[in-house]
Amino acid sequence: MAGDGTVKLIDEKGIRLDGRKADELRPVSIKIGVIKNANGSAEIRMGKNIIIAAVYGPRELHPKHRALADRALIQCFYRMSTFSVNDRKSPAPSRREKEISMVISNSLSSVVLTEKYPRTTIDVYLQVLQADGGTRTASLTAASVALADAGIPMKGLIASVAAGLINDQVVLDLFDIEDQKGSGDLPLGYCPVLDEISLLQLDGVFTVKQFEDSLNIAIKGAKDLYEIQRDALKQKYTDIRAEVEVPEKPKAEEPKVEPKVVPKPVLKVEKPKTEEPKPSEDDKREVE
Amino acid sequence: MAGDGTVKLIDEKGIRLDGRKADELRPVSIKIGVIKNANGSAEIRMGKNIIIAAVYGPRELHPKHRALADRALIQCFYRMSTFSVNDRKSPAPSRREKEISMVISNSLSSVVLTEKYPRTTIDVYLQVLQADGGTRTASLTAASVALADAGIPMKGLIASVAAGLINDQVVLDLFDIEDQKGSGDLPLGYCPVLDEISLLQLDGVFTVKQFEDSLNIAIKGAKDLYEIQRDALKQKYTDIRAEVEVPEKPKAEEPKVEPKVVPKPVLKVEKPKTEEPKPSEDDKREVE
Amino acid sequence: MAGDGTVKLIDEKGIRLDGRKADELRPVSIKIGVIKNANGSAEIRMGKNIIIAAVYGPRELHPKHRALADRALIQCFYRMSTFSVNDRKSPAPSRREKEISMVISNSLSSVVLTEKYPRTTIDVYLQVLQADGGTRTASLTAASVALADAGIPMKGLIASVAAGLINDQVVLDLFDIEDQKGSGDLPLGYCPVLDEISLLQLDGVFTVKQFEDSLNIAIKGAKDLYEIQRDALKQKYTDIRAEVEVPEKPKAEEPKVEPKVVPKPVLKVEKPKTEEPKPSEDDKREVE
Amino acid sequence: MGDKYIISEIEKDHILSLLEQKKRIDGRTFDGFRDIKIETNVVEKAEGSAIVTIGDTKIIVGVKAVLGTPFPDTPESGVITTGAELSPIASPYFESGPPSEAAIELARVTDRTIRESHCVDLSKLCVVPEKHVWILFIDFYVLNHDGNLFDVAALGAMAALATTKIPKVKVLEDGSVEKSEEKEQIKIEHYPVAVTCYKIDKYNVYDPNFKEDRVSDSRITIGFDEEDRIVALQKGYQGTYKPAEIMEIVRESLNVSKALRKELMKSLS
Amino acid sequence: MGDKYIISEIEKDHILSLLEQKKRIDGRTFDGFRDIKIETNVVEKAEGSAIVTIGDTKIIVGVKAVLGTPFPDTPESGVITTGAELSPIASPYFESGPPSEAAIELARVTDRTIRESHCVDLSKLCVVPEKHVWILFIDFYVLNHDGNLFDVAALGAMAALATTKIPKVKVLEDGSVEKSEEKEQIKIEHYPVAVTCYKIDKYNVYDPNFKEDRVSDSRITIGFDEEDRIVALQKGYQGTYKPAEIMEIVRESLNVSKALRKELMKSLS
Amino acid sequence: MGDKYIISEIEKDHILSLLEQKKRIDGRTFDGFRDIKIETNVVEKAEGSAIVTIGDTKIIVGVKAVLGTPFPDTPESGVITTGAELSPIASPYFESGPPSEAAIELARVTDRTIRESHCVDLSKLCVVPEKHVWILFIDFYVLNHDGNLFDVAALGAMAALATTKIPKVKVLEDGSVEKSEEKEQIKIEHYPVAVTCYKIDKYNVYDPNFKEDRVSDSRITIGFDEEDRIVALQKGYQGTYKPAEIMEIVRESLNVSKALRKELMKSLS
Repeated sequence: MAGDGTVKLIDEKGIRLDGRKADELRPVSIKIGVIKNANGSAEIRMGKNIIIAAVYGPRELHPKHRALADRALIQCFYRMSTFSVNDRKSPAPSRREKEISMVISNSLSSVVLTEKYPRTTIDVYLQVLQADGGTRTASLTAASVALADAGIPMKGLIASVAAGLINDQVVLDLFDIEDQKGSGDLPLGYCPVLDEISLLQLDGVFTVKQFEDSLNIAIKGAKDLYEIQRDALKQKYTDIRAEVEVPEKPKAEEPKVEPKVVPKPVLKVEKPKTEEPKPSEDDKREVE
Repeated sequence: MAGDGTVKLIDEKGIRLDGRKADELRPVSIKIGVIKNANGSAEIRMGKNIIIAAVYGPRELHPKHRALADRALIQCFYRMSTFSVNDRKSPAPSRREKEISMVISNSLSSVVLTEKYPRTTIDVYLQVLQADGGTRTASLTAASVALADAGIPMKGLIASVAAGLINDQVVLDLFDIEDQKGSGDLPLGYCPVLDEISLLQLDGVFTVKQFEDSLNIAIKGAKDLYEIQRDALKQKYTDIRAEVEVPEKPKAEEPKVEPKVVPKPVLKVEKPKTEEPKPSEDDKREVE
Repeated sequence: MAGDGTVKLIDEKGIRLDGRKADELRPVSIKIGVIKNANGSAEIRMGKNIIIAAVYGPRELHPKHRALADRALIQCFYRMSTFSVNDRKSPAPSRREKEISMVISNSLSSVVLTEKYPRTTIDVYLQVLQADGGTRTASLTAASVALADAGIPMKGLIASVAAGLINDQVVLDLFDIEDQKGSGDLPLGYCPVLDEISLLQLDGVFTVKQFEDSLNIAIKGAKDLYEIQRDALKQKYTDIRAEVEVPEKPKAEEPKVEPKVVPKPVLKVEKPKTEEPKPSEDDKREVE
Repeated sequence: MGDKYIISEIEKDHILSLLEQKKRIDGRTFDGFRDIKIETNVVEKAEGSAIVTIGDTKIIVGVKAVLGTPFPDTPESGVITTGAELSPIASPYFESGPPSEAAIELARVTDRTIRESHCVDLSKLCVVPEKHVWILFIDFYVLNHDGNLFDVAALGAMAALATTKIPKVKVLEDGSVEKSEEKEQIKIEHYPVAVTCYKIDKYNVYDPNFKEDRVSDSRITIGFDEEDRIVALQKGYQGTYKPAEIMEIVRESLNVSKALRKELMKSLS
Repeated sequence: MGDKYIISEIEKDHILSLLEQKKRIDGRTFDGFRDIKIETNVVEKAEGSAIVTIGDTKIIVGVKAVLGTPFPDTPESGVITTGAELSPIASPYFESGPPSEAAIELARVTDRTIRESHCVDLSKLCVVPEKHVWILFIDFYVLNHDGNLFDVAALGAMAALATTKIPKVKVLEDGSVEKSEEKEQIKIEHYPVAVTCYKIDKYNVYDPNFKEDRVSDSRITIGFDEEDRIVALQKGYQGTYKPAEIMEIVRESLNVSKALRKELMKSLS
Repeated sequence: MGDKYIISEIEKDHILSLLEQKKRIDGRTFDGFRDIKIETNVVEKAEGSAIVTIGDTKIIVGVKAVLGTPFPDTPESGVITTGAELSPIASPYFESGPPSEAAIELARVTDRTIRESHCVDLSKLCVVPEKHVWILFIDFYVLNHDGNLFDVAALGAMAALATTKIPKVKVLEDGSVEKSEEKEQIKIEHYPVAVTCYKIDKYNVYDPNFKEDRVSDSRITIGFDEEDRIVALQKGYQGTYKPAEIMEIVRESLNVSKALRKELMKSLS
């Protein structure tokens, strides 16, 4: 991140290269249920970012000795597709991908009621199809929605977005060029329901004042994003409602697509799809 | 595989660069019992190919969770020696080696009576000492003989050879240069006793007619090869006979070399050397 | 190792580039207890070599199937820091590091009373902070002291040093330049108490006579080194004595630093710190 | 798969008893395909890209074009290299880690269909012989696995390739090359598609869903070009075929290939 | 850590009940540090090196300077690359093998503190643009882990960097470069330090020992430069913070950073 | 091995009680070798190759010669690099996977015998200093393991090297090199062989079969050249030696080396 003054990233009127104001999010859309096999999934598009989140679990953990006696383990796997960036990314997982996987996993662990599923794992796969700055925050935002889609009980959704500095000015939600040419980046993961910060990183050079302003603008942005997350989950609820109006016997072979009634999108969905955290012998043999 | 017309791979009389006719196999020799420690083994020389096949098993599988409840797993490991080709091969296993290992394993699995040895593994190691085109088919041919040598009951031997196109003509058993300069390659694994095809791959460009002709010529070639396989196994039987004439108590310390009477080389050899598919505790400790 | 005659490694008076005589060790210092978390540890400085040895164990071995039914396994991990040599060393373990780990492990296994701790592992970590020729021997010397510091019962300490040839003359304890420019290197691991050789390697070109002389000078050097090892362990004993004079209740939270009374530095220390080779359930859960 | 997943005998019996009545579990004919959807140019940052869905199977393919040096023995040819990831995102049966045997087979069979069809003239990817050629990395990610991966992968690879645009290149005086902003569509010489026939007991079906795929005894994937030539073939799983069966499948699959190519061409027009 | 090691509830309760009484297990104040010792030039063969101990935590850092080619997109900049090893030498809880998640985080957070502070002007590491630049490999090895690795690692990295001497380089006529025997200290433009605040239940403490580290719910590491600017920040573990708490920690950590920098500068003078 | 394979006490006792009577399980004297067979030029596509069998132990060695760049610090020397694979083809006790400790030791000890004997003058492998040198890859594969791998490997390496023919090379005007069809035997300056003495309890035997190898307490491998000089030595396993024992073994092994070299030279004539 170089504070390269030669590029004018924001004009006198406070308008950025892509036409946004300083505290404006990029266009965001969130679609639920995009991966049929997963227990829950979401696709987020934010600027040119395209990211898929899929949740599998709670399910048995292999090798077993890694299981936690009193709660579920949340494992995240953030991966960039080779073609998601300008220069082809090597398919081998990078140290960056491992670090991001860890901070996302930590953040989600703070809101999931993991103690409900001792000795299991909840696996969250994040595949970046196109990267445009802020993939870690968009991934966390999508992951949180995918967990809700999977019916995993949570204390609240996490909305995640970065603030940053361009030409020494605090702005929300940096896109690719701003990320590269700007002088600071502050990714935030925030749970509006709880008013708690669960992901926070920074690189660049910030005065304490700039940091405080950035933090505030990021929190505001996260709150805006949260509304979009809720809408996505509500939309699904509406869709299911519409479907349920026409009564129809669920197909026996496809237990997965049986309508999941999500009365309120976020908090403590009563029963997750996988009711029995300890899979039966049959399941186990299938998984091997 | 490039259809390079500048090299004349076959002349007007239908004679190929190495003097063979279109439907002729390269000189083949198969020798049995070349790896003393193995339960069964064979060396095949076919043109300049030199390949060793060694069979270990049925034996306990590690890790155990990979074992199959109702039958033996057949694991093949096809590997090229670094010096087997003109340009030194890297010693790390390539994707090509992994794919070939898989298709050979699939082919052998179709004839071995795997259900006789539940929860065990039968390991087939294939080491290419020199490569001259058609190593996968020669490997499969040798593997099949090595399994018979190990006394593993099979529904029938698999004979394997490729057909291909050179200068748009269908020929049998391509050697190195034909493989590189020809315009198509169709490796076949075929069980003459059952009249069943268990390995089939193709690359190049074939009309449907050329494909059918190639398939037929390859089947005919496989039948010829099968006779050579039988002879190799018969020869061994004869050798053992000769040896058995002079009665001699088998050495107690060397249970492995006790004469294996193979009354008819192929079908359902009554008792494999390792009679007890579930190894005893002692065996297990030795293997660790 | 090239016998490069152009560099004068030793002068007419038998004085070497660093001022030593042929049969003289480099300045050596050994410090005990340098790694607080380890059960035993030592730092050796020998010439410009700086090496740390740390011992953990006897402790449970993972995966369990590698454990030995009748004795402890001794696992050594010799590693060079990336910055320990003139050209940066890659952080990935080299074949050389693996071989050295093995010969050190073999040597230590010959003196440790491994049968006292069946089914456990004693792990010896050797980190080369700076390399100056003879790191394997210095590592073994330090490892041996670290084992004594850990209270592991041994038949005797191993002292390890190399002899070698420079300008066709037999000398003791080659340093970096002598190692590179000399014409032979003979690393020795020797147990003075038992008069037994437990490590011996050689590269270079030696007549049988030169070999015998080198062996003898190395044994003599090892005996000198042994005195330094003993002094280091005695010093520790003295230090502890001094400390114990002022009686003081050991802190309950810090069982590790409870004074280890080492009455005679080497032979068969009665009780190792970790008295119970089979860790309790609690320990096990902590290790996971 | 066969080996890897144990399916209840009951389910297998159910599928088979339907097949005996000429029915499939979702009501299709034996050679009936599920809905096919091909979207191209889905990832701007890739030089070419496509998402193909057949039923609930979904694969994304991206093409990255990178300037590199040619292989010493083909100094005037560009390079195509194909990789597949069967990420656990796509199925509860996939595991994390380095490419599995199944992923390697999927990548290599698709690679052969592309390569052997000569759909891209590699000599046209050469910029400066021996020095600079285009390397096309075709990478695909299975996003949801509901059977029939080979056909979907090949459609995706062709759709991505056929929409690939690479920068024009200027060769400077000192022999180095400079990419321009302007991009140019690569020329496609042939339009191969792959068709896989799955054998369950003695029945041959096409485009299986995951359950049908899983109970299959064997499969044959055939790559056909638009001149009805066979450019690749792979028998998979452990089952076997009579020679006559093979020829029957070749002819049947050739018919299917025409329908698949129609979908491909529609998406490209 | 949180996850990885199970600590007896009794021990955690003990630590907490002391904290409620404003006490720590070893008697320090909440922001009190253990003894700090910084030794530099400990490894002659490294271009720069340091051993830093805080209490019983000990880390060695070495800098190797290697001539290499720059990244194509920054042809006039040298390169800094940071690696950490949490070798099992340092703790019974570390395992052998490739770098763990924890090692990667430690290396990357320290790397960001160094890099973002611009403490080394990368353009000064350029010898011949596009051809030859200095690559500084900063590698650290944790030798004994008794808590608070991030602060120790950053001190070590800065102490090693600030004492790094690299050979003078002559550019020959043919464009190749030749290292001279003479060495030159690299210039340090800024002196960042990292301060980590650990949260145990609702208490914030600094410089935890291993047990305190292990029972922490979360931590925040902040890199500050000598102009009191924030150059890096990392929240770790699974716990969370209220926005106001963050600001409080920033201000408190800023104070702590000044004390740490004093120790650093003392070691360099 | 010692560690890795548990042999029944009964078998060990049996071997030992025979040794006490000066007998071995297969009737040989303590320094008696099994039949030795050395075949060279077994793989045409290798520049050099050999299969060596001693009793039922069989190793194939191939030499590939590749043009490459020299190490920067030895710009006028070619390179020899040695690799060994203990593939599970050779023994039920070998496992698949990356080279084991045992394979690494076998390769490195054989490498030292070759390298330190200066049997190939590396300067003669230099084509253009700093630019082009021959790299000789000596790779060996154990095909059947019935004891005494080190002696067999060294014989194989020497037999393969001594029959290695590398292409003549023309240096073109632009400094690049061109291989000709014509090949030339490399010159061998010395003929080292390796002799391993195995100690079972207090008895020293040579050329053990697998069972004797497995019950050995220790072994010493010594490389001797034709001028009776020691060029490599490796003590293996966990057993120990008195200094006087070592010297006795050196002298005994030296005698054995002459017999082995006779076999080697016979195969090369």
